[in-house]
Amino acid sequence: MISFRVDGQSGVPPYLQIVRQVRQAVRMGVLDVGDQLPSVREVVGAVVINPNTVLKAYRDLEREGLVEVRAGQGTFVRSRPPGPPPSTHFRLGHSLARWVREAREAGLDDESMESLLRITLQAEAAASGSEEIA
Amino acid sequence: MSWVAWRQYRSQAVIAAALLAAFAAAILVDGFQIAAHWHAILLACAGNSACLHQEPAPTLVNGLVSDLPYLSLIVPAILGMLWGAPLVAHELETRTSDFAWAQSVTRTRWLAVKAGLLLLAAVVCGGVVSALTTWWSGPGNAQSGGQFSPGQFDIQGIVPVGYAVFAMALGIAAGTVARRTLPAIAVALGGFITLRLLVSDVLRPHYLAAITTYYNLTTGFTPAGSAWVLSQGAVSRTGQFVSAGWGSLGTFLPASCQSLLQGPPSKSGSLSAMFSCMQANGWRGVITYQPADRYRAFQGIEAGIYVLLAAALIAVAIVIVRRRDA
Amino acid sequence: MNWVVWRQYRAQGAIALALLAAFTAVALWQGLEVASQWHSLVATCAGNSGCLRQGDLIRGVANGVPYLTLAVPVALGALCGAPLVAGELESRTSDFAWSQSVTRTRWLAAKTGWLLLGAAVCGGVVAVLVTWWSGPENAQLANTFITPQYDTQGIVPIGYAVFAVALGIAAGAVARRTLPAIAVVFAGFIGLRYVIDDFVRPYFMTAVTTYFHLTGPGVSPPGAAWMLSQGMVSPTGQVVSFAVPDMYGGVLPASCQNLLPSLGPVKGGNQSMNAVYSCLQARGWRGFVTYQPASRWWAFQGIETGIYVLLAAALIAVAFVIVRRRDA
Amino acid sequence: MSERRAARGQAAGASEGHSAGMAIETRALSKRYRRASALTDCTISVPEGRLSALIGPNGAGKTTLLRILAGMASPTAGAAAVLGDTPRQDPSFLAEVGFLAQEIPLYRRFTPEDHIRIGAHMNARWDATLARTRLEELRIPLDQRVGTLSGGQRAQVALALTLAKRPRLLLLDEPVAALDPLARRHFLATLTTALADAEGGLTVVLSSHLVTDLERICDHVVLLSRSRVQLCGDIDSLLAEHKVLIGPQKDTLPIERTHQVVQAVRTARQSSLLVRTNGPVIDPAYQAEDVTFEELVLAYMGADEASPARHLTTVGED
Repeated sequence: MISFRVDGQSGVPPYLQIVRQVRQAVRMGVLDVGDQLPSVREVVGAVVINPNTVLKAYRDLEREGLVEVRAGQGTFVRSRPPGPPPSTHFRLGHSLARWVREAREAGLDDESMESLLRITLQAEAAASGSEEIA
Repeated sequence: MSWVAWRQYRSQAVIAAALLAAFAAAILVDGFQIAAHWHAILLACAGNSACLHQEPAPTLVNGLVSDLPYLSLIVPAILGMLWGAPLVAHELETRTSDFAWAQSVTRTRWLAVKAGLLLLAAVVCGGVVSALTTWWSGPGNAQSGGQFSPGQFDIQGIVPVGYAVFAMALGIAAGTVARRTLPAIAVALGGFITLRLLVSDVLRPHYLAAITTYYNLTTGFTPAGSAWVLSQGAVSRTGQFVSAGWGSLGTFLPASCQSLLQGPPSKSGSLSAMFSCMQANGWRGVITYQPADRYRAFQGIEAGIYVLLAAALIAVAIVIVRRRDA
Repeated sequence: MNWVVWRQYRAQGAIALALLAAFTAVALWQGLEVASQWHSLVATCAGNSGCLRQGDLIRGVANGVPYLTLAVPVALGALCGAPLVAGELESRTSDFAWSQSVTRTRWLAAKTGWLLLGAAVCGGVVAVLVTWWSGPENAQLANTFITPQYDTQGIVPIGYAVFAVALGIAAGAVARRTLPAIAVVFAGFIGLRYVIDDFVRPYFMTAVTTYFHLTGPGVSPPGAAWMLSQGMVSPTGQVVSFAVPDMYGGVLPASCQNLLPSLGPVKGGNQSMNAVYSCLQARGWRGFVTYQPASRWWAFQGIETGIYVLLAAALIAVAFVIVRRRDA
Repeated sequence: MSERRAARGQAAGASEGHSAGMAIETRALSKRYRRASALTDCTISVPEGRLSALIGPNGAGKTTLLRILAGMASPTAGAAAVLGDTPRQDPSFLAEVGFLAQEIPLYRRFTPEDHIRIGAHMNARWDATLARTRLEELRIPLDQRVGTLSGGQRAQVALALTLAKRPRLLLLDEPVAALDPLARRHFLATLTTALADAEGGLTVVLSSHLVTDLERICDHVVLLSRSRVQLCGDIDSLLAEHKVLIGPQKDTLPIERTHQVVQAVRTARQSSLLVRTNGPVIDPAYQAEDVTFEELVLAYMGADEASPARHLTTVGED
C-alpha cells in the first residue's frame, strides 16, 4: 500500500496530485496489478484533505482504466498505464545522471541545467508539433 | 491608575450616589417631621422628664421610613459583595487580569489603587448613611436613651463606617483567594453576618469590664442615662441568681414568700410585697451594665476592631496577588 | 435533563444540605432548651397568664438565628437564581446547552423547576424549624404578626424563597450578567418585602375596629392580634391618639381641654384623666382600636405566600419569553 | 442510508422553495442589531455532502450567519432553509445540526466524561462511544476538568461532542483559530475523517481565516465581506471561471465590458486584472493566467460590490 503527499502550495490541484502519485507508483512498480489503494477514510485521515477530492481522484483513475472499484471491498489496481516498463525508467535515469556529472564538470550550475532541460523539452515539443502539422 | 479605577467603577459610583441621595431624601423628610414632633412634645411637657417618658410613649416614628435605617445593617455587606468580591475574582475569570497586569504598573499598585478607591467609597457611603441615621435617631435617643442597646448601637456613630470598610475588604480578600466571583460573594455575605453576630453578641459586652451594682430590691435601681443593661435580677444570700423575668423565681423562694406568688405578679402591688419579702430574706437586687459614658469608647473599640481586620484582609489580598501566578 | 441539572447543582445542593443540617442541629438544641424553660415557667405560673407574659425565655447564643433566616431567600436568589441563565450566557456555555437537541424551553423548565423546588424545600424546612422553636415565645408574646415572628414562620418563608430565586433567574435572563442580576435580587427582594410589609399587609383583609366607652374599661383585642391603631375618635371623625402631645395639642373640644390635668409627675394621672374622658364621652367621642384578629394569622400567611408565588410565576414567565426569543 | 435519503426527500418536499440536494439555502437573509447591520441580503446555497469554507474579514457577519443557520439567532429579514427546515428551537431540528461556537463553550469545571453524559441526557440520538473512542485515540483524559486541558484538547473535546450528536450539518465557527499547527492538523483530520465516515450524509460549514487549510480541505466556499455575500460556489468551478489577465496599461475597457473585473492592479506600463470570465478571453494583447485560491479570496475580500471603480488600485508612478 502507498501513502500520499499533498502539497497545498504547489498550485497543482490536490486531486491531480493523487492521480499523479498513483500513476507514478504503478509505473515505478511500487504498486502492482491487484494491489489495493488506501481507503478514502485512510487518505483523508493521513493527509487531511476533503474526501470528495480523493473520490474524484479515484474516479478519474477508474475512468482511465487504471483502477477498479470492487463493491464492498475497496479500490484496486487493474492495469498498468501505457508506457515503458520500470526497467526503462531505471536505465534512462542512469544515463541522465551521467549527463549531469558531465555538465557539472563543464561548469553548469543547477539552475542552468534546469533551464537547459526546459528549453530542450520545449524545442523538442515544438519540433514534433511542427512535424505533426507538416 | 486612579483614572482606570474610576473608569471601571463609575457606573457603580453613579448607582451608589443615586441610592445614597434617595436614602438621604427619605431620612431628611422623615427626620424633620420627627424633630418637629419632638419639639411639640418638649413644649407640651415643658421640661418635665417624667412626661417625656410617659406611657403610652409618644409615637415619634413615622411609619413610612421607620425600618429604613435598619437597612444600613445589611447594606455594607451588599456593597462588599457586589463591589469587593469581583475586584480581583472577576478580572481573573474574564482573564482581563492578563491585560491589567501586563501594563507597566505593578500588581501591588494596581490592587492598592483599586482597593483604595473602593475602601474610600465604603467610608463615604458608610459615613453618610451613619451621619444621617444618627441625626434621625436624635429625638429617639433623647427620649428612650437606647443608643447603647444592640441594634441601635450598630446603626449610629462611627461603627457603620467600620462595618462598611470591613465588608469591602472581606469581599476583596475572598475574591482574591477564591478566584471566582460567586463563591467569593457567598463567603463575603456569610463571613460578614457571622462576624457581626459574633462580635455584637459575644465580644461587645466585654470591651470594658462591666459594672455590677447590688441594690435594695424595695427601692429599685436604674443606671443613669443611656446605659446598656447586660443583666438584671436578684441574688439570694447563698448566691442563687434569678433574672428579672422572675420566671424561675418560685423554686428558689422561701416558703413565706412563695404564697405571694399565687396572685398575679403583674400587679405592682403584689410584686412590691414580694420584693419586701425577698429583701427581708436577704435577697438583693443585682444589675450588670455598661455605663452611658462608655458609649464613645465602645464605638471606638468596635470600629477599631473592624478597621484592623479590614487592614489584615487587604494585606492578605496584596500578598496573594503579588505571589500568585496570573 | 434532570441528570444535567443534578450534575450542575450537586455542589450547591451539598452545601445547602450541610447548612440545613447545621441549622437543624442548632434549632433542635436551642428549641429543646426553650421548651424546657417554657415548661418550668408554665409550672411556676400555674395558669396565670400575666405571670407567663413576664417570664424570660433565654435563647442565649442563637438569639439572632431566627433573624438570620430572613436572609435565606436572598442568598438563594443571588447565589443560585441569578447565575442560572446569566452565568451560562457569560461563560458562553449556553451555546453548548442550547445547541443540543433540547429546546431552550425544556432546558429552562428543568433548571428552574428543580431550583424553585429546592428553594421551596429550603424555605419550608427552615420555616418549620423556626416555627417549632418559636412555639413557647409565640405563646408568650401577644403579637405574632411582626418581624421576625410573622415572616420567619408558617408558610411565607416558602413564598419568599421561591420569589427571590425567580427574581434572580428573571433578572439574570434580562441583564445577561450575573453581578447586576445579584444586585437586582437584593434591591428587588428587600424593596418588595418593605413595600408589602408596611403598605400592603395591613390591608390583606379589612381590619376590625372596635369602639368602646371612654369612661368604661379599655378594650384590647383578644389573643395575639395585630394592633394597627388605637385612640379616640370624635363624632365628626377626627382621630386623636392617647399620646400626651396629641391630647395637649389643642384638638380636643375647648371645654374638655380645660379639664386636662397640668403636666407633672405621672402619679395619679389616671384619676384626673377620668374627667376629661367623661367630658369627651358626653360629646360623642368614642375610644377605638383597629386590629387584625389573631384568627386571621393563617389567612394572612396564605395571602402573602400567594402574592409572592404569583409574582414568582410572572417573573419565571418573563424569563421563559426572554430565553426563547433572544438570540443566543 | 436509504431511509435517511427518503426522510431527506420528504423534508425537501415539505419546505417551500427548497431544492433537493441542498443542505443550506438562504434567501435575502438580513440581520440588524441596534446600530449596525450584521448581515445584508445574504443569499447562499451549500449542496449536501460538501465541506464549505466560510471566509471573510473580522466583523463580516460569519458568526451571525452561522448562528442563524444553527437556530441560535433569528434573522430580521429573509428566510433560511437548513436541511429543508426552518432553523428554530425544536428538538427535531436541533438534533440534525451540530454547532460549535467560536469560544469553544464547555463547562470548565466539568470533565469530558461529564460532558458526554450531559449530551446523552440532552439528545435523543447520541453516540457516546464515538465521542469516547475519538478522545481516547487522541489521548485526552476523560476524567480531567476541561479547564485544565490545553486549547487544542478543548477544541477536540468540543468537536467530539458535536459529532456525537451525529448531525447532518456541522457548523463550525473558527474552531481552529487559536490552535498550533499540529493541533490544527489533528482537529481537521478528525473533521475530514468524520466526513469520510458519513459518506455524503454530512455537510460542514467551517469558518476560518487560514486560507491554506481551507483550500486543502474545502470544496465549496462562501465569502462574506462588509455583511454581504461576495462569492458562493464550488471552489473548482470558481477557480476555472476566474483568470488573471496581464496586458498593456491602456485600454482595459473592452475587458471590463465583457468580463467582470474583480480587482485591477495598474502600473505605468502594465495592467493586471483579476476577472470573472464570461466565455473565453480572445483579446490577444492579454495573457490569461490561472488564479490561486488565495488570490481569489484576497481579491474578493478587498472588493466593494457597490462601486468597483473606486477600488481599482494604482501601483507605482504614472
